[in-house]
Amino acid sequence: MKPSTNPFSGSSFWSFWRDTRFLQALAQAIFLLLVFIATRWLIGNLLEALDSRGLSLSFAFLQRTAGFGIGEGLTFERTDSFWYAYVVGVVNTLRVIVVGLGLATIVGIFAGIALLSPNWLLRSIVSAYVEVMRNTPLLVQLFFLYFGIILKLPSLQERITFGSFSLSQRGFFFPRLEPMQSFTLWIVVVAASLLAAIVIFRVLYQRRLLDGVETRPGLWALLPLLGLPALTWLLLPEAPLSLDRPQLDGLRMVGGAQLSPEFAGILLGLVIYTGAFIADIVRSGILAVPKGQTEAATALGLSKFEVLRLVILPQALRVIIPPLTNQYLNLAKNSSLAVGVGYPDLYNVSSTIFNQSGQAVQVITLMMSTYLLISLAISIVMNAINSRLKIVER
Amino acid sequence: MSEPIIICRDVHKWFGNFHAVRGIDMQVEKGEVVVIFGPSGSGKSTFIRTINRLEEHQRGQIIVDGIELTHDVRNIAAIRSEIGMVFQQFNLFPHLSVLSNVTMAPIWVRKWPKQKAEEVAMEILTRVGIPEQAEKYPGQLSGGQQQRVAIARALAMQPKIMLFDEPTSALDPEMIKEVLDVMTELARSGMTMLVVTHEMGFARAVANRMYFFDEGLVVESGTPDDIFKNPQEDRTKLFLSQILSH
Amino acid sequence: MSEPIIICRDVHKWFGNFHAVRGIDMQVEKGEVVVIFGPSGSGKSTFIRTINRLEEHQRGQIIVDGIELTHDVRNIAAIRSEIGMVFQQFNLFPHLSVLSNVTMAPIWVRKWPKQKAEEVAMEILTRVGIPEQAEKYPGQLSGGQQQRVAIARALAMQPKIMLFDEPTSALDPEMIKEVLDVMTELARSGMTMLVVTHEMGFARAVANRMYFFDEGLVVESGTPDDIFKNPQEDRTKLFLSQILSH
Amino acid sequence: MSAEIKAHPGMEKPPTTSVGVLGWLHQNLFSSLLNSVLTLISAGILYLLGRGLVKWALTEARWGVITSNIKVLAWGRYPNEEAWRLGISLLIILAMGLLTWALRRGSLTQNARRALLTVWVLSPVAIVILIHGITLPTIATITNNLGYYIYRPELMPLLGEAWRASAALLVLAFVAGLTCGSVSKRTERLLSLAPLLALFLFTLPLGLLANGSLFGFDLPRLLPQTFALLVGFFSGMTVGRALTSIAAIRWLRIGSWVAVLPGLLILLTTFDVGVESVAPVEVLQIIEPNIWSGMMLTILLAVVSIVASFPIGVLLALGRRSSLPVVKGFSVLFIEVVRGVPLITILFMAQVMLPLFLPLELTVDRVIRAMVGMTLFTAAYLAEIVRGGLQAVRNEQVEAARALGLSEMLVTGLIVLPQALRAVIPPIMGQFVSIFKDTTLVTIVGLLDLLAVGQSVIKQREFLGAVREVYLFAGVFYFVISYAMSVASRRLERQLGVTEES
Amino acid sequence: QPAEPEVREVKVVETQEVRVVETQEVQVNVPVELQMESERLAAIKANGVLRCGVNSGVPGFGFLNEEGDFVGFDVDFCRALATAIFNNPDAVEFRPLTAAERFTALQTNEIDVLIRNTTWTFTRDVELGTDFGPTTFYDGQGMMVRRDSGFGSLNDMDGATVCVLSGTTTELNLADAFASRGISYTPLVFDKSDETAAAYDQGRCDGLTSDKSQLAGLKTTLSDPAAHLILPETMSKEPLGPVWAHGDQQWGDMVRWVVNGLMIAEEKGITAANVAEKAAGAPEDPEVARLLGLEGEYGQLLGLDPDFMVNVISAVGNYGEIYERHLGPDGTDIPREGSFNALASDGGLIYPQPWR
Ligand SMILES: Nc1ncnc2c1ncn2[C@@H]1O[C@H](COP(=O)(O)OP(=O)(O)OP(=O)(O)O)[C@@H](O)[C@H]1O
Ligand SMILES: Nc1ncnc2c1ncn2[C@@H]1O[C@H](COP(=O)(O)OP(=O)(O)OP(=O)(O)O)[C@@H](O)[C@H]1O
Ligand SMILES: [Mg+2]
Ligand SMILES: [Mg+2]
Repeated sequence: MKPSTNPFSGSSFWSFWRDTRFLQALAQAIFLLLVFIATRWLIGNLLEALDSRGLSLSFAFLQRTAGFGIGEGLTFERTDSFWYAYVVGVVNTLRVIVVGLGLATIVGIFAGIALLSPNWLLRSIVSAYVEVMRNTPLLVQLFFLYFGIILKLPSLQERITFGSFSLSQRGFFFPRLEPMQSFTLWIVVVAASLLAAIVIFRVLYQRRLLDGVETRPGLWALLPLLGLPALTWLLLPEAPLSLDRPQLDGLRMVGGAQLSPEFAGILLGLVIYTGAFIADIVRSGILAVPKGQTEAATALGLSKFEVLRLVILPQALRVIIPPLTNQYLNLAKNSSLAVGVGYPDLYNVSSTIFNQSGQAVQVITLMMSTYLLISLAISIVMNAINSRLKIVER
Repeated sequence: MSEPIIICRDVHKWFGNFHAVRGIDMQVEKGEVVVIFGPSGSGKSTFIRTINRLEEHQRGQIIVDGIELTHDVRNIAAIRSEIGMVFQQFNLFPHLSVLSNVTMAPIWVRKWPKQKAEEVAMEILTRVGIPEQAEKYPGQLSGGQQQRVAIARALAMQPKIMLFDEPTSALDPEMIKEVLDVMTELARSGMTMLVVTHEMGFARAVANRMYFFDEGLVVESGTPDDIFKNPQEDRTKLFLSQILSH
Repeated sequence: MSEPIIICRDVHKWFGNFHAVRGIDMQVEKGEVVVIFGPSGSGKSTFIRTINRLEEHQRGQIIVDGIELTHDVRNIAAIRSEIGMVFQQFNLFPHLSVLSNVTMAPIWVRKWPKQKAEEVAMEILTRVGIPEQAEKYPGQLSGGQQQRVAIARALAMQPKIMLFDEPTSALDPEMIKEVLDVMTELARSGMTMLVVTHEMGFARAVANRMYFFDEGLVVESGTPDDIFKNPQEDRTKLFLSQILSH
Repeated sequence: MSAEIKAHPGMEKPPTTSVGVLGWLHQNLFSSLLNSVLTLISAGILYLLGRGLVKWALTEARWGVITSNIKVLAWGRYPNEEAWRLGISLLIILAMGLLTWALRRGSLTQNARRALLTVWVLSPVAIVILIHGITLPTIATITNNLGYYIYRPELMPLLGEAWRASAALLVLAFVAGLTCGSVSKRTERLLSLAPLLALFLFTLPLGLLANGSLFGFDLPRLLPQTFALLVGFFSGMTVGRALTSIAAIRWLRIGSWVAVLPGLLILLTTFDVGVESVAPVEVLQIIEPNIWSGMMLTILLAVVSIVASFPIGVLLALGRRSSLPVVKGFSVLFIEVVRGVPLITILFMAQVMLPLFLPLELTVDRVIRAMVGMTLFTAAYLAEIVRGGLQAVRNEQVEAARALGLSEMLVTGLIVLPQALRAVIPPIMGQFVSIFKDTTLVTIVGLLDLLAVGQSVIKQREFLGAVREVYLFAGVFYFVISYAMSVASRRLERQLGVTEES
Repeated sequence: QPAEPEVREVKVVETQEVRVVETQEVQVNVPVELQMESERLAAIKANGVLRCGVNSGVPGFGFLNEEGDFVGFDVDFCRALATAIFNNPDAVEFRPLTAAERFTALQTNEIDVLIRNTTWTFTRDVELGTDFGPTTFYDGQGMMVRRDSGFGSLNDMDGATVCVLSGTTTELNLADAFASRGISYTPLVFDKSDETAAAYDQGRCDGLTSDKSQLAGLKTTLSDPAAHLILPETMSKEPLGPVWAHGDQQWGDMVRWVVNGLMIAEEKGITAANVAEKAAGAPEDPEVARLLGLEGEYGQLLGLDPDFMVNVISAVGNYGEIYERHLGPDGTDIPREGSFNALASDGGLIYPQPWR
């Protein structure tokens, strides 16, 4: 028996252009070529453009004197370099991101739980909050918050005060604890009493376990923990900590600590906005926990709060983390809107540096890489948490 | 006759306008095993869940171990910690190991030190036949093993009463037996038990009394002998013939 | 003996380091029905899938209707449009109606005008017994109906060869027959068929030859009579006794 | 639950505490002590906030800033007398939405589907033309320009434009050759030469005029054009002959004419030679993108980036799953980088860095640049969403399609994509909502969207400092549209959930 | 003063003439100047509009009025250029630009000329690839404060918060000014002047710094203009004028001479009202005759109509009229008398190069 056509015809090397492997390689080669041509064209244009106005691609300009001032963050002089200005911007951005992540999470968890509350009124108010925040642009919210609310607060002279706390359109001022000379001694005493308290607690606790008598370990441990530091405080000639109260000095408040309107604006804006998204995530995370879990836990006699803490939240967390990671990334990226309210963050400072130096390519590259790094860091941390929390399956 | 440990008088429950439990009277003595059965939707689960207030009854009275179930949170808490409950779907906590599942309630509700709770837990796990699974997670166990962990979890609170809501109906046939064995052993040891089940072999063997529910009412009740050999009501006969024909 | 329409010579296939198909020789004549059977994991599916290059064979030669399967795209396309395939899991396109499922390939591959394709499709749907389901979606059909649509979909391309990979093993018993009937009718009409199946009744009735696979090799082959009445190899005997005992 | 079905005789009415107003109050507001406290606190907050807001809105707020500037807010610097064009565009968008919505419900016939698709493809073009305006070359412009291009390229206003003539001739001749080579009938062959012929008939007089006399042609000058003509025609003919057997040749022919003609027009007529009388006719007054502002810009930015990002996103998603490592690597890099940086940095880059990467003589309008930035940004996010959908399509579907003989392209287009996209409609809608909100960021890079216009109307004497009014108004605008989109998406999701499985 | 080297003009004249001769040979309806003039001018003519980068937020200089039209001192120079080219003051496409964008816009060809309060500085001229035209307004950076703050001079402002626009020379001068006085301040930086002014108006800052001319304009947009004052100190020199991209000398020449022409017109008393009349007659002053295209081929040399200055002046008026219209008492009210912006003959710095 012989096949009617030679089975080898059509398969020999000369029809290589119909060979799947060749076609794949060809497609890639063409793609690479196109990318290469496009890149070359773009780079060529860039070089020409830079050349025509005498710019270079070097990052050396970062060493030059900045010449401008930065209102907030690390101390910055006009004689410092562009590079240091950039660092100040990065630190300011990180400040917003870190504090914002924490607060947004807290707001989100509470609001998320409230969304599931049996209380109709609370639920409605919170869901209105969530819907409004989710469906209006962050920038509009920021402008409203900053120009419409914060800047409409009374002026510094007419600030609202509660004791040493005060609130005005120049910011929120509050006292700060200032360590004095005797602070070192006192802190040693505190550490020692903490140690003592731990030892007492463990000893008494063991006794309770072994002998079955109620020894009240907590109570006995509290005594040295609070008593010793208090005693030394009183005995020391000078209080180890003094309260540094903010005071009006001419145009500004000196002493104490303060929250600038810009920082407060971007922070609050991000927290309220991201909090709404997190609330929704928390809500669906909790809903994803089967009802039987609550019932089983309730039937065991756990209180509502314990059910939530021991059974619902740990399980909901596993559902929540991936979308939460996204929201964290969004918050980090949205922190760049700080420029809208004049907070000198990474984007704001970069934009100034660009304007003063004219070095568009370098500044943008630097800025984008920094944001990429921040995003990457958040992803890595969250992925690590996520893989540690995986539920063990069969 | 000793003191009844559960007293239900004219218990009613509505879901919206739907009248799911329509006036149940029941008294359970200490050490008694009561089996409840009846067609789907007849209010068995709803009734048994009112006893530890997973559902709130809206009329009538429920008194458990001398404490009446009212809106008083303290009473509710007290009653719940006296009653263990086992569900059809096991409802183990998937994020906790078997041991933690069992020790959770003693530690948080009874405030036992962890060590004691674990010792007791291991004892109970041995009793239900799975001490070697203590460190595993629920997801790694078979259905029968999971239900036994669920029983152990309820027992760890040293309850006076155990409620079972169709504990075997989500299980494959081979596993049903291992769970029923544990329950039989428990009944023999003198535990007061309220069991919703259609395992008539189990009912015949250990039940003191049986209640047949339909449309939220007790249609008929009596000893297993009465019920199996001499049912009074047509509905009972029909239902029994259906489930025994399998 | 007529011209072989499928020639396989020493076909090998590895998955990574695992040698799944270990040298199969097979020739199928036009109009023949070949049944392949064997234990799970013996490489039946893998082998049959190499024939229309859903898997790429790594050694040996496969020649279908005079065209050798190589990396040449034109050959692959040509061969695929000559071969229809039916899968265990039906694999209908859930987003398309039954009719569109059937007409898709004729329209896009054969470039038939839509009208012609639909006429042919309706004919074939009538042939497999479900013309009235044409406008429904696969999700609305029973398993047996779905599998018949899958057969119709393959037939619509008017293939010279049909491959079946356990077409009935995902079906409930009452549906198996309706699919086997369609297949039997197809075999009778002279279609060349390669069928992986454990339906020995079907094999006995329509197969011209049977191949017993184990561990990637053909252990034994012959007419159904040879295989059923007089198997040579112990493994064949053992396997047949197992599946026939059901 | 179906209480009616299950209701049995002798059922009693529930106690009043569980139904009716009282029951509702009890269950929803005062079911426990904690709940009652929460209710009171919420009510208190609501009262304080609500009272403040209502009082402010009714007595203090100067809503005049909105009412008297409503046109400015709506279309900003777009000429008032041309605003009707925006109205019509809006109507087109609405009609399109309604049409789609209405047709979605019934199962579509093939024709309806095709009509819908056509509408979807054509309407953006129509809208762009409507809003941007259009000039059309008249016969006079064409002949005038072609004449100069062909016969006196050195007269072109910008040096270096002369190649246009040769390039245009080459392409035109190629297509004509292709047609000529691949049709069988003699008349058709002749017909395919008509465009070339027409070109000469139209331009010859001008060529003569330009060169003074009939015989005054400067041959060396014409050489490149002649060369282009011959090379184009004969290579086209060869290719056409070779492809005659291919089934798709008819479409190839039609397609190439359709593709080439407008291209040639652009190539040859964008620069007029400065003679008034033959300048292109402005059919609809051209309104440059940098004039586009207000709500109109907001909506345009959103619509353009949504429409344009979709195909790019799908391609990127396919690229990311491609078996070709180069394509895959490129897609992954693009997607991850874009998703890792804030939109504002991308817009910033589009505004200040992109121009550096383009040739000096090519300037792209700021608004267009912002659109490009937003499109690329959205595309990366869409790509990830679509990838999720692609993963949800089981591999068996692909195998079944391959076994039918469908080519890889058809497998993707007919089987994989439809299933994948259907699965991800809800997240895609979510992305659209978020891109709509994100259009506000163009304010920061200096474009005049609704928010920016809002900021500038606060500078008017009589409305100085009416900050809250303007931002509230903007907020309500964004909210209404976003919320409508979310509601629509939720409904769509439910509908799909119902129809998909059975 | 940047005087133009004579030599270059001569050279230009020569080449232009040669080309003119050649074009006349060609008997087609291509305008004569087409081949001779600057590439940019040709492109502008082809486009039919002049693309002019302006400010959209500084009253008096560049501002969007209620009708959505651009008005202001800078804007009128754009119109003047458009009139010179097209004899149509409306043939301008205004591109409102932020401070950050303006040089990029110029460098990337997005605009033909930038007339937007741009200070002529060394780096901008030398490093950014831009060229500066004659100064149209001599400005200096100032500081606006609230009257009730009691500040009489910069020296009182230790510890103040100052609102400033991002990426401007202003931002740098501010730092210099406070540093040189040895006092501290906190900058609050915004990207857009709208936001900067809004923040100051709402009291977020003690001072708002910008060029004094802008401050005068911004002051009128504050809620209570009378409650603010501009401190006497000038922190910097800010010569403002048109800017164009480096590389097209002819185009630069055109811009420069249109501006100069407007100044000369003021010197010579030619106004929008009387220009037509003067052009019709035979002015005694030869410079006026040259300016109005009655003598010489000045327009053609620039690639423009011979009487282009007549069109320009009748459309926008002379330098003084433009100033009066936008910055005079009816406008933002920046006194001209005694300032640098007076004509040289009045003791100011407006001193146009001769038209010959
Ligand atoms: N949460 C609820 N809301 C509304 N109706 C409910 C609810 N729970 C139960 N029902 C209804 O009450 C009736 C009794 O339900 P129940 O679960 O007690 O029946 P059952 O006898 O346990 O049935 P099964 O054997 O199916 O478990 C049913 O009709 C059920 O639909
Ligand atoms: N894609 C794959 N990657 C790796 N191994 C595979 C793959 N497909 C199949 N195999 C392995 O190859 C062997 C043969 O598989 P095949 O599916 O051909 O068996 P079969 O005879 O069809 O079995 P069954 O009756 O279960 O369908 C099996 O061991 C299987 O695990
Ligand atoms: Mg039940
Ligand atoms: Mg198989």
